[in-house]
Amino acid sequence: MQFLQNLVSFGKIKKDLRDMTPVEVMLRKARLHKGFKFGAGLLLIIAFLGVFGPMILGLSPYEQDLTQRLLPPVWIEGGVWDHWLGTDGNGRDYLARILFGARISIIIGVGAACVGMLIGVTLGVIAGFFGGWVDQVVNFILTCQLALPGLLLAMTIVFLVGPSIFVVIMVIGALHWTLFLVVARSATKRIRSLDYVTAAEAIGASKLQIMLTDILPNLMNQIVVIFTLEVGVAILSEASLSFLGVGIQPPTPSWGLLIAEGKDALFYQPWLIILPGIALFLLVVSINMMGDGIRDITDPESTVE
Amino acid sequence: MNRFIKYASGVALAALMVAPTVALADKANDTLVAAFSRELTNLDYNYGTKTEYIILGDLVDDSLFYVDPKTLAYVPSLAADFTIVNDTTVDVNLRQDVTFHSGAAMTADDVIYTFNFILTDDQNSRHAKIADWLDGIEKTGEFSVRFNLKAPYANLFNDLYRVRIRKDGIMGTAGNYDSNAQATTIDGLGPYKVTSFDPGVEVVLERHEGYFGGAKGTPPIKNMVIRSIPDIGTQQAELMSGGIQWMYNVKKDVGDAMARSPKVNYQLGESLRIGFLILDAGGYSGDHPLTDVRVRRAMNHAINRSSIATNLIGGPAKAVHTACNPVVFGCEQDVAIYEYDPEKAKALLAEAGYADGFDLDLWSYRDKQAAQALADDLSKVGIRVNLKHGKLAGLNKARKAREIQAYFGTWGSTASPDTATIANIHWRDPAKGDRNLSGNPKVNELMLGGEKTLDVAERKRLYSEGLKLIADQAYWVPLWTYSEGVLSSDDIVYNQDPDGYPRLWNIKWK
Amino acid sequence: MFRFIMSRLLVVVAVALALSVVAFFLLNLAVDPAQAIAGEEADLLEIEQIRQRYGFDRPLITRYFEWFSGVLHGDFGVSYYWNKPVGELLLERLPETITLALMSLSVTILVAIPLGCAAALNPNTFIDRMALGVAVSAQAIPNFWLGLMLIILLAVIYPIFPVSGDKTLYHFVLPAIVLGASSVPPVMRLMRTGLLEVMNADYIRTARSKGYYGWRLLIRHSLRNALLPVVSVLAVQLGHKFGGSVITESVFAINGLGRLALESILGADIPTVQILVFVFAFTFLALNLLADILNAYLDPRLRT
Amino acid sequence: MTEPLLKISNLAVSFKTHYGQVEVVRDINLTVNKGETLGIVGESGSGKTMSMLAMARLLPPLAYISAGSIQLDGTDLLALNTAKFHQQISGKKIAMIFQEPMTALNPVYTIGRQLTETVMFHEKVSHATAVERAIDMLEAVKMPQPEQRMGQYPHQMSGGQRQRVMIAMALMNSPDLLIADEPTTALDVTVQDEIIELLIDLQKRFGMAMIFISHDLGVVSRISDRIIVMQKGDIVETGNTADVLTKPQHPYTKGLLECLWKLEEPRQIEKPDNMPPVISVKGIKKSYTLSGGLMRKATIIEAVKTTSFEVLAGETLAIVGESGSGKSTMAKIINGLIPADQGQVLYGDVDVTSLTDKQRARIVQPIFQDPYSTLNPNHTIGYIVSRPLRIHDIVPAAEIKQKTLDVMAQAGLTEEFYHRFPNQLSGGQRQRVAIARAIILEPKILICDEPTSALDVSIQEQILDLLCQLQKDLNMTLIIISHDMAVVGYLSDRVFVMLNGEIVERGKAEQVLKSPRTDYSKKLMASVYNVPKPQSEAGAPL
Repeated sequence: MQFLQNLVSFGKIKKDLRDMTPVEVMLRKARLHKGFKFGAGLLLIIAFLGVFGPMILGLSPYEQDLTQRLLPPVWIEGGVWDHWLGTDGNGRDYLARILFGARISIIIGVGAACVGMLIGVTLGVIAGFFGGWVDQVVNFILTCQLALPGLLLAMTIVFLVGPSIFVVIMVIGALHWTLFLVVARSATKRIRSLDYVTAAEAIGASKLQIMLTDILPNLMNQIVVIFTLEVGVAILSEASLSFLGVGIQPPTPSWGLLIAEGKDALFYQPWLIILPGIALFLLVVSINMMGDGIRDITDPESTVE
Repeated sequence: MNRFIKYASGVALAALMVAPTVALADKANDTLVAAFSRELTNLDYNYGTKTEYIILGDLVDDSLFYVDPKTLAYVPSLAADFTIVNDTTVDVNLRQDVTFHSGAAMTADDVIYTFNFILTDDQNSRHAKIADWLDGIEKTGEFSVRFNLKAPYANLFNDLYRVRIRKDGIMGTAGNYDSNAQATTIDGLGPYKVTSFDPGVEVVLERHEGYFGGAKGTPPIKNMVIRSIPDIGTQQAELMSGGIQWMYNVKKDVGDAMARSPKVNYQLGESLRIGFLILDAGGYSGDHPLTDVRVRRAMNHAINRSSIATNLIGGPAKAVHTACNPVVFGCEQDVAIYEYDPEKAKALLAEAGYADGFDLDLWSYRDKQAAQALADDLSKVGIRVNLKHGKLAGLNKARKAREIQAYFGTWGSTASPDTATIANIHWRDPAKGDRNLSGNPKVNELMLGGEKTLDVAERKRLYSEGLKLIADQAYWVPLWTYSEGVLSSDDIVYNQDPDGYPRLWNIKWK
Repeated sequence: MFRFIMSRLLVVVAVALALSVVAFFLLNLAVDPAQAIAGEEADLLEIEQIRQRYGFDRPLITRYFEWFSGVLHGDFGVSYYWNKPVGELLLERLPETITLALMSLSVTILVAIPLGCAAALNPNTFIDRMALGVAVSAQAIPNFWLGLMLIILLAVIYPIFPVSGDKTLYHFVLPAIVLGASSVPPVMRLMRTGLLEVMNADYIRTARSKGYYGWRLLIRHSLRNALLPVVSVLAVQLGHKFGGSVITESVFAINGLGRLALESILGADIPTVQILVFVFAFTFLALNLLADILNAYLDPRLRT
Repeated sequence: MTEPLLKISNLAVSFKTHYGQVEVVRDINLTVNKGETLGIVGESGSGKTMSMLAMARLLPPLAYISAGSIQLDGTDLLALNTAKFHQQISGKKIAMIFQEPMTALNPVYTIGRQLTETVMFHEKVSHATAVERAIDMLEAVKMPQPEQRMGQYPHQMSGGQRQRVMIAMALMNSPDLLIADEPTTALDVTVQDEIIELLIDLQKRFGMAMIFISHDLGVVSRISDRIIVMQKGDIVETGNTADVLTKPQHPYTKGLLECLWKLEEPRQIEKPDNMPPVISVKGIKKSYTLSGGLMRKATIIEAVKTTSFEVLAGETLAIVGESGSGKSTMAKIINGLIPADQGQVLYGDVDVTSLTDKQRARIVQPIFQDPYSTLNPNHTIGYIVSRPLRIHDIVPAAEIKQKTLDVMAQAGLTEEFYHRFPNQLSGGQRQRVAIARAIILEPKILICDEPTSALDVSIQEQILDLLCQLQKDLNMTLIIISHDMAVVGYLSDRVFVMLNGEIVERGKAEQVLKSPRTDYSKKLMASVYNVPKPQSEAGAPL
C-alpha cells in the first residue's frame, strides 16, 4: 500500500512506527485487532479449562457409574448438581469428558498441523528454492495428494496400523500438508528472487544457510496463518474420523467421538451432540479467528483499524 | 460465467419446485416400510451370510424346515413330515400344495436340484457347511426325497433351514452355475415376492397370494418395503416422520426415549445373542498373562455382569456364565460360576504375580458402551486395558494374524436354538478356525463332537462336559445375554418372539 | 491448446496410475479380501480356499498388473461385496453423487458469491463482518453435526424436507446445504479478497475516472476479473464434493459414490475401492483441467 | 482568459488512521486556464497525486477532502452528489491518464470495448458511431493499424502503445481538462519522448487544459506553461516555467535544480589508462526459456547475446540500457551469481566458476536497486552488516562488532542503527546498509545494479557521492548498471550502451554522453531532459 508508505512520511505516525521493531509493530497491531484478541482469549480459556478444568472441579472423564447413566444437564428436568452437564451412556460426567476432550482436540490439532507443516514446508521450500525438475517432482506429489480422497486413505491407514492417538495425528498430518506446500513454495519463490537472498549468495552463504536464515524466517508469518487454519481443519478431521469410528479410541473423550456416541440419541438426549458440537465449534472458531488475526497482524501491508 | 450462475441457480430452483414424492407408507395403501441398517446387495440368501439376508430370505424364500418361535424347536415347513431312518439317513416328504412365485408347483426335483447345486457349486455360502455332512440326496417319489449323511450330524435341521429351495435349473447346470441368477430378481417360495429391487437402497415386496401358509402362516399386510438406512439416527427421524414403521436393533436408551412419543412402540425382548470375552489362553499371540488360568479367572471375577446387563443393555438381558445362551439346547448351566468379586480378582492376580496389574490390549468392534464398561471394570482390579475398538475388518485381520490377546465378541445364533451353532464356529480345530484360542484340543473334541451324533443324551453329555471345561479353565469370560429392541409405529402390531429374531410377515395393522 | 491439453492429460494419467498403485498396495495390506468374501462365520480352511480360488495367494505385483491390464481392457473387475461388476456399480451410484455435487455447488455459489461481493463492496462494515462471521462459522461446524442438526430442525421439528433418501431432487436439498456449506468459506473469502484486490486495481481507477460507479462498475469492470481465481477454487471444491461426500451421503442415506466407498472399505471390497480412488482422482484432475480451460476463456492473457 | 477553467482553493486532504486524522495535503490553491498546461512537480509523497485524485473523486478509501473548494467551469464540484459527479464530470469534463499503462487497462476486455463503452454510456451514441470515434482517436494518438487494434487485448501491446490507448480513451469524450499523472515514468526513455510530444500536440489540437504531474522537473519544464512545486503536502513554489527554472524562490526548488545541474557535469577524475583488467568477459551468452501458458508456446529469450569485454582495475564502468536490454542479467553473470550458457568470466585469470562461493564473495560484491528488498526484514542492521564476517570467519568473534560499526560509519551509518530493523530505516539509509554489507569483506569489485533509481532525487546524489568516496578509499573497481544517463554521467569513466542483449556502443564516458555514435545512443541521450543551468548565474550560489 503506497498510501501507508506515504503516510509514514507525515507527522506523528512516522515517529510511532519508525521507533518499533517488527515484533513491536506486530504486538501493537495485535493489541488493536479485536478478532485476534477474541480468538486468542477464547482459545486460552478453552485450553485452560481443558488442562486444569477437570482437576479444579475434581471430575474424572473416565469414572463410570452405570446407575447414573444419561442424566440431563442441570437446567433440564432431571439434572443434578453433581453433574452440571449430565452424564453419558456409561454414566461418566459429561462436563469432565467435554473439558478433557479439549485437551485431545488441541493435542491432535496442533500435532497434526505440526506434522503437516513439517512435510509441507520442507517440500515447499525445497521446491521453491531449487525450482526446475525438483519443483516438478514436488508438484507431481502435490497433485497426487490433492487428487486422493483423503478420508478413504485415512481409514485405510488406520485399518492398516490400528487406531491410536499417535496414528491419528500422523495420518491427519500426512493428509494435510498441501496448503503448507503451496504457500511455502510460492513464498519461497518470491523471496528467492528478492535482493537480500541474492545478496546472501553474493556474500558466500551456503544454500542451507540461505534457506534457514533468509527464507524460513520470512515464510513464518504466512506459515503461522496456515498453521492455525490447519489446526482447525485437523480438529475437524479427527472429529470426522472418530465419527466414522476409525479415529480416537474410546474411552478417550474426543469430541467427534462424543458426537458419534450421542448420535443415536439425537432426538431425546440432543445435548449429547449439541454440547460437544458447540465446544468443537467454539474451539475451531477461536483458532480460525486467531488465524485471521495473525494474517492481518503479520501482513506488512495491512492496517489494523 | 454469468450464464453458468444462471444455470446453477436454475438447477437449485428446479430442485425446490419438484414436489416431494415420498413413498407413502401407511395403512391406507396397505404398505409397511421397514428399515435395515445394513445394505441388501443380493436377494439370494444362498450367497449371503448376514442376519439381514436371513430375514429377507424368510420373507421371499422357504426351506424344508423352520424354527417354531414359541417352542424354539425345528418344525417342517416345505417338508410335510420326516423320518430319521438311521444315523445317516433321513427321509423327507414334501408338501404338495406349494408354488413358486412364478406359479410353478414345487416338486422333489426342485429340492434335489437345489441340494445338488449347493453341493457342487463351491461358491455359494452354504456349500462348505452342507458338504461337510451331506453325502447326497436322492428322489424317492414325486414329493419325497432322501438325505444320505456322511456321518451323524445333529445340527442337520438348522442347516436345512438355511438352504432356500430353488426352482429346478434356475441357477444353471453343474459346472456352469450362474451365481447372479437370483441376485436381483427371485423366484422364491416365501410369503412375499419381490416386485422391485434397488441394490443397497430398497426391496419392494408384495404378498404372494398363492402362498401355502404352513409354519409361517399367511401374512396380513399386502405390501412391504425394506429400506437400507445406515444411520440409526436417520432411521429414528424417519420413524418419527412416518417414513418407516419398523426398525430393529434398537438399544435401550434410544428405545426408551423414543417410546415417550405416543406414535411409537418399543419392545425390548429376549434374544439368542450373548456377549463374551475370548481370551488367548493358548498363547497364540505370544507369552502374556492370559495364559495363566488365575489371571483368566480373575478377569471373570472382575466384571460386574449383572450391572452392565441391567443398566446398559436392559430388558430381559442377564448375566451368563456359560459359553452359550442358557435357553438353547445343550447349554449346561451347572458350571463353575465366577461371581462379581473385585477383591477376589485382585487376590488371584496377586497370586499369579500381577499384584500391580498388567497391560492388556482388548479388541472390540460391537457395542462400544458395554466394551467401555467392562474395560472400566477390568481396570478397577488393576488390569490396564487399552481398548482397541474398531471395525470388524481390522479385528478380522488381527485375529487371523494371531495378534489378539483378548477380544469382546457377541454371537447371535440367528434363529438357531442349539449350542451346536455357537460351538461350531468358536471351538473349531485351531487349524481351521482362528477363534478357538483355548489351546486345549479337548475343548474342540467335546464341543464339536456334540454335533456329530443324533443321540440327544450323548449330545447333552458332550456339551455339558465341554462347557464345564471351558468355565473351569476360564477360556472365555461369558458376559451376558443381549436383548433385542424393536421400534414400531403405533399403527402396526408387532409381537417379538422369544428368540429375538424378527419375523416380519407376522406384522399386522392395528 | 492441443499440446497443452495433451500434456495435462499425461499428468492426469500419471497421477491416476501412481494413486492406483498406492491404493492397491495399501488396501491389500490393510484388509484381507479373502476374509471379507468368506464372511464372519468362515473358518480358516474356507478362507484359504477362497484365497486360492481368487488368486490372493499370488504376489501383489502380479495381481496389480492383472488388475491394471483388466482396466486397460475396460474390465474393472467384480466387487466381492456387491457381487457384481464394479463398472455397473459405479454407473448405478454415479447419478446420485453428480446430483448431490452439482446441487451443493449451487448452494455454495448462491451463498458465497453474493456474500463475498457484498463484503468486498462494503469492507470493514457490518455487512463485511457478518459475511466473515458466516465464513468462520461454516468453517468451524463439522458437516456431520450440521447434517444432524438440520435433520432435527427441518425434517422432524418442522417437517419441510424428507429426512433421508434420494428419490427426488427434494431429498437432496438438506444434504446439498450441508455439503455446500463446507465450501462457502473458501469461496467467499476468495471472492472477497479477489474483488477487494480488483477494486484497488489501477484499471478500476481508470474505469472510475471514466464515470463508472456502483453496480455498473461491479458488473462491467470487476466481476469477471474477480471470478478468475474463484473458478479454479470452485473446481477444486467440486472435486472434493465428488470424493468427500462420504459422511454426508451416509448421514442422509444417499446411495452415491461416497457411501459406496465407505461401505466398500468397511467390507474390504478392494476392486471397488480401487476403481473409486481412480475415479475420484480422475474427476478431480479433469475438473481442474476444465477450470483452466474456463479460465482461459475468461482471461484473454492466458489464451495467446 | 478572464475566468479560469479550474479553481482550487484551500484544498486539504486527510487520512483517517487510528492515530486520528492526518493531513497529507493542505492549503492547495491553484488555477488552470482554458488551453493551458500546468505542471506539478514533487517527490513521491509530496501530495501532488493526492490532490488531483481528490479532484477526480478517486481518493483511496480512508482518504477524504477535509477542507477547501473546487470550481470547474463555474460548477462547484464538491457540491455534486456521487451519481451526478460521475455522470457529468468523470470522463466527460475531466479525464485522466495514469502512470502504469501496464495495469491501467482492464486485462480481460478488448481495447475496442474499453474505448467505446464510455461514449455509449455518457452520450448515448450508437455502437457504430462509438467505434468510428474510437478509431479516429487511435489515429490521433498515432496508433498503427487502429481498426485491428480494436479487437486486441491490452496484454498484446507494448507499454507505449497502451499509454497511447489510455490517452485515446481519455480523449474520447473531448474533456475540458486532462490530468496526466506521471504518464511517462513507467516507460522506456526513448518512448517517453514520443508520448510527451504526442501530449503537447494533442493538447493544442483539442484545445484542452492539462495538468501534468511528474517527479521529474526536466520533463515538466518541457511541457508546462506554469509550474507548481510541492513538498510534503504544501505548494512551495508556483510560477511561470521560465521563472521557476531561472529564479527559484524556495530552497527545495533550488535543491532540485542543483541536482539536475550537477548530474549533468561529467566527473573529471584522471586515472591512468593502462591498468590491468580485473574482469575479462569472454564470449558469454545467456538465454531464458519462458514457459508457455495455456495455449502459448514456450519462447526463448536471448537475454545476453555473445559478448566480450574487459573491466580495468580501479575504473568505474557504466552499463546503460533500457529495461529488458539484458544489463541486469549481465551484472549477475559477471558477479558469478548465475552461470552463463557459453563463454567464461575471468577474475584476473581465474574462471569464476572454479571459485567457491566464499572465494568469490571476497572478490566481488553486488548492490541492488530496491532498498526495500535488499535487506532481510527479520534481521537487525548489525546482524545484516556483520553476517559476511560470520560466514567467512575472518575476524575474531570478539572484534566483529567493532569492525561492523567501523564499516557502518564508513557508509555513513551511526551506531544507533546497529540494533534497528530495516523497516525503521528510510530508503537511502537502507541503501547505505546494503553498501556497508557489500564492502565489509573488502571486495575488489562492486557491481551496482541501478543503485539509486528507486530513491528520490535528493537522496540519489548522497548515495552516488558515497559510492565515489568508497571507491577512492577502498581502491575498488565499480561497475554501475543504470537506465539513467544522469547517474552514468556523474560517475563513470567508461560507458557501455546495451540494447537487446548486445553492447551497441562502448567508449569513454565523455565521448558516449556528448557525442554518441550509434542512433540508439543518440536517441537515449536526446531523451534526457536536463534543465540547462542558466549561464548568467553559473557558479553563483543560489
